[in-house]
Amino acid sequence: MTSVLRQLFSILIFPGFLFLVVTGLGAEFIDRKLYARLQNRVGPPWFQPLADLIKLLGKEELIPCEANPRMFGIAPIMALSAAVTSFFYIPLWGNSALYSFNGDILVVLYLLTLPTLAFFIGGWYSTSLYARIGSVRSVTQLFAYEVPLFMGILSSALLADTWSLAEMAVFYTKHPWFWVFNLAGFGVSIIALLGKLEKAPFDIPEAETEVVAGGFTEYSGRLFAILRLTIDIEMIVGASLLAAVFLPFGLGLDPVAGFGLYSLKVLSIVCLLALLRTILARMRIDQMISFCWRYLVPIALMQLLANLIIKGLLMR
Amino acid sequence: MHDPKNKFRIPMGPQHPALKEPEGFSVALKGEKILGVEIRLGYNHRGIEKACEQRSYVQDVYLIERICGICSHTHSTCFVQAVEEIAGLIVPERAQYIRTIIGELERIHSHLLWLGVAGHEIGFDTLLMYSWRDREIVMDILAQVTGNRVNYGMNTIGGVRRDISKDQAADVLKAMDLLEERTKYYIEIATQETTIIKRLKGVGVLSHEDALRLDAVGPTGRASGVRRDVRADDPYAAYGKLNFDVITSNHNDVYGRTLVRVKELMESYKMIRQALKDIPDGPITVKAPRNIPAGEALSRYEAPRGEDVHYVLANGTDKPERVKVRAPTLANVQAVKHMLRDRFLADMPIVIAAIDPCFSCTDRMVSLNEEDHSHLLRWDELRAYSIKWHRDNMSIDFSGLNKKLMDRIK
Amino acid sequence: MKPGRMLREVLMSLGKKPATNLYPAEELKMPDKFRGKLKFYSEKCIGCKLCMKDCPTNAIEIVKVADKVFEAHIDLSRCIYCAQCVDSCPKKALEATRDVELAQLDGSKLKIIFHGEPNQDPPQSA
Amino acid sequence: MKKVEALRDELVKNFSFLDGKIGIPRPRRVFVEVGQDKFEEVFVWAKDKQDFSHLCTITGLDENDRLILIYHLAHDSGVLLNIRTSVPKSDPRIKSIIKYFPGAEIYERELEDLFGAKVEGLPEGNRYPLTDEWPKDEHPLLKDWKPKSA
Repeated sequence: MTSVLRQLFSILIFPGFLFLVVTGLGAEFIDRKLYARLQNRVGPPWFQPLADLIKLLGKEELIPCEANPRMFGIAPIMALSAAVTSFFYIPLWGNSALYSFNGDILVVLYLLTLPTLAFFIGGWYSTSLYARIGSVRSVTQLFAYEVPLFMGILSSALLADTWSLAEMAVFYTKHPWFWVFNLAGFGVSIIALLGKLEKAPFDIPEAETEVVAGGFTEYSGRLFAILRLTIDIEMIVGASLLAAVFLPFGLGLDPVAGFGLYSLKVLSIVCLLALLRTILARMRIDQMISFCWRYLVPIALMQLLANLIIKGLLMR
Repeated sequence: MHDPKNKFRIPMGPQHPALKEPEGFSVALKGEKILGVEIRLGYNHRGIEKACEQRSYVQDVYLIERICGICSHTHSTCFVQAVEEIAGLIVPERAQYIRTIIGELERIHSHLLWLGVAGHEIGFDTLLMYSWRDREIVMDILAQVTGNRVNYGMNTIGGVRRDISKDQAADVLKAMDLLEERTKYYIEIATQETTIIKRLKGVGVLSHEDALRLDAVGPTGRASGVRRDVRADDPYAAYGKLNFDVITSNHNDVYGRTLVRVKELMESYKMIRQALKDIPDGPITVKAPRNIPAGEALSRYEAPRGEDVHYVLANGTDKPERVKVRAPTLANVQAVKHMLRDRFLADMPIVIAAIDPCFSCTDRMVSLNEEDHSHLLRWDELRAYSIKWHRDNMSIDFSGLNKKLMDRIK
Repeated sequence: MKPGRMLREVLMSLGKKPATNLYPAEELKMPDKFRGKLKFYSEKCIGCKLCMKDCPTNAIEIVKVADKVFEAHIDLSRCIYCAQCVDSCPKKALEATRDVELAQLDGSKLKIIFHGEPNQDPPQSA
Repeated sequence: MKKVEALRDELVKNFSFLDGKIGIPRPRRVFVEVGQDKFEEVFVWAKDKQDFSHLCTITGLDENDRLILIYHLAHDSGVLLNIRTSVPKSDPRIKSIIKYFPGAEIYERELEDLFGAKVEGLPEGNRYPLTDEWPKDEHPLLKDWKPKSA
């Protein structure tokens, strides 16, 4: 009985859903505040993301009469639950995740793809023209960034010779400096993560000057609040994943210091994302795709190759 | 909405985030490719030309000034020049110089504004924030010299209404140094930042021949190698006495238009410095008669967006018989259709923005539905309605919060 | 050509004070020549009504209340703050102040009347 | 720099009927009055032979029972040739000039909406600048048109 309660606590409160909501809103705040300060503006106060969320939750929900109400309503919830679920398999501080099995790395990656597909479904079934163009764009973009992201993350797993994130953590604790070999993969994955989070320069699906808000155009009220929360949570999950895969050092520390180090890692990734979106202009969809295939994929392939060779040399 | 051949027709406007003013673009799309564009103008038609006929010349100066907020000095100068020509008034030299200085300051603020808008259209908000921050320098200078940030109210028939004092001239010069440094930085950014160049080069191409054929004016034409600048060809105010280059570019695309505009900024700083050095002392206005003798005049002015044309016909009374305004955007809007053919949807905002459209100028109406005031809610009424809605439907009561806020406002 | 050309500039602005003006917490200073709310000196007015004639929006009305005493009715919601009336007035009975905070929920408060008081103190500046 | 006097002489030489109908109110401005029948001839001559390559705009005027049209042509040297022609208001048919200046389309639509001119040869398209609901027979810039509320 207590173990069930403890599991429920882990899933719903800490380090589960509530923790994700709080950190997600915090990440949104840091992202917005840093973006503003980098642009020489004041930026929002710390409670702004929360206030936005509460305001949206309290607002009237409008569903376009031509939209398919079931699909329209289910898409945000699908996106949110996929993003939250994937978090449970990522080791945060320490060597173990909440749940883990051999192969969970693939599950996490696929679960992280689901929100994008959910945005597509929501956008498509809202039948607005802007939403349709936006959702088609987000799927087009998905095929471009997903490949380098997968290759980057899997190359790190290849070095550790496991398909489980928790076991990867164990491996990298045993070989403390091996993460240095994966830096190129880290770079590729950060850029691919920008695409996944639909942030500039890859905010093409929701480019407001072209397609208003892309797939989110028709969303309002609670459903829109869920969508925004999903993106915030995705940011934390993505940053945690990159931190676990590419920055796996200091995992043996005591929980408090470990938590501090983990927060630091996630924070620096969030700041890096904000910095990147400050200094780059939005790309066009064709440029984005050719950039991903022409630069990111070869670099990720090289990383894979390099890791194979390193493994052959060092693991004999 | 769906054509059989996978053709989308999407409306861009009259309300759309890419457009800062209401105009309708109906875009036929195949995937991301634009097949054709249909333009519907007129949402901002305010009947100013008709209204001018019913007001006196003095009143018209202020009405004309409000054709456009960004190029208000453009329109009022263009109008008073025409009226002065009909009345045979010799405007004092000092007034001519002051008009020139304000005109160039206006060009600076307009071009910096454009740079920011261009940044926003290509999803580069950082450029928007920085260039608009720096634009505040020139806005402050304009407020200091003329008394207002926009709609300066500087012109009157027969001269200008305010003088530029020694202190103000020194402030203007100081601001010019600051802005010149910043503009050099923006030229550097525009010519070196990869993502900007990628989004601007080869986009919205308007060949030299097409620019001539479609009568493109201002920076839009000059970026296609059309060497037309009213300031140089048909000098007005004090432009005949100033040395400056007409900036042209052969890029023919949005990138060229950006270069022309930022380089024109550098010319403007040069011109303002020279004008402030050469400005003669003397009166700033001559007395104008209330009744303007019969006659007609055509006045041209190089607005930041291109050639602005005003035609005034006087009939000997204190009211004009006819005022015709042709704003630069109207001449350029034809070219937009041409530039967008076979481009991507993503290029549309920046191509439209690249002519620096000013649809208020172009359309000159308000179609406020006078009979239907019943649905107009005042701000506090709207608040009350929203509080009631939340209390009834969501069981959340905001009235306490509202009271606090209202108290603070009072 | 290189990406991220603005990196140095954006990082430097982290150390700078934000350019945002925190209005209304911070006060805004209007320039000297600013044309704000009008002020009317009834003792100077001779009732020529040139201001009424030149006003582009008919926002001002001069009303005779007694012999040689005039009052001005100004509709601030119509006024476009061009201050042409100030220029037109031959006796400098009108003045543009730097008062700019005129926003109002109650439209009727925007119609202001400067009552004619013949023995008011003469103004310091005009 | 193009000399306006030379332009006047050229005009008179080529079109004798223009003698005495050319006004030069100030440097770089030439006003010419041409009948509707000879208008196109003079207009094309100015464009092709004299390099007036830029059409500033077309102004419409309501003068008693005639609709006056002024075509403002600009030369790169800054000289403006204003060709004035007129049609009776009862039969306001004019020929479109978009085959010479494609950019003139919007100016001609403006003449149709605001003055009720009938431009022949103008392709189908959106009207400008009035709304689609605006009555087809009301043309606000005609002198006898009064706004309803006034």
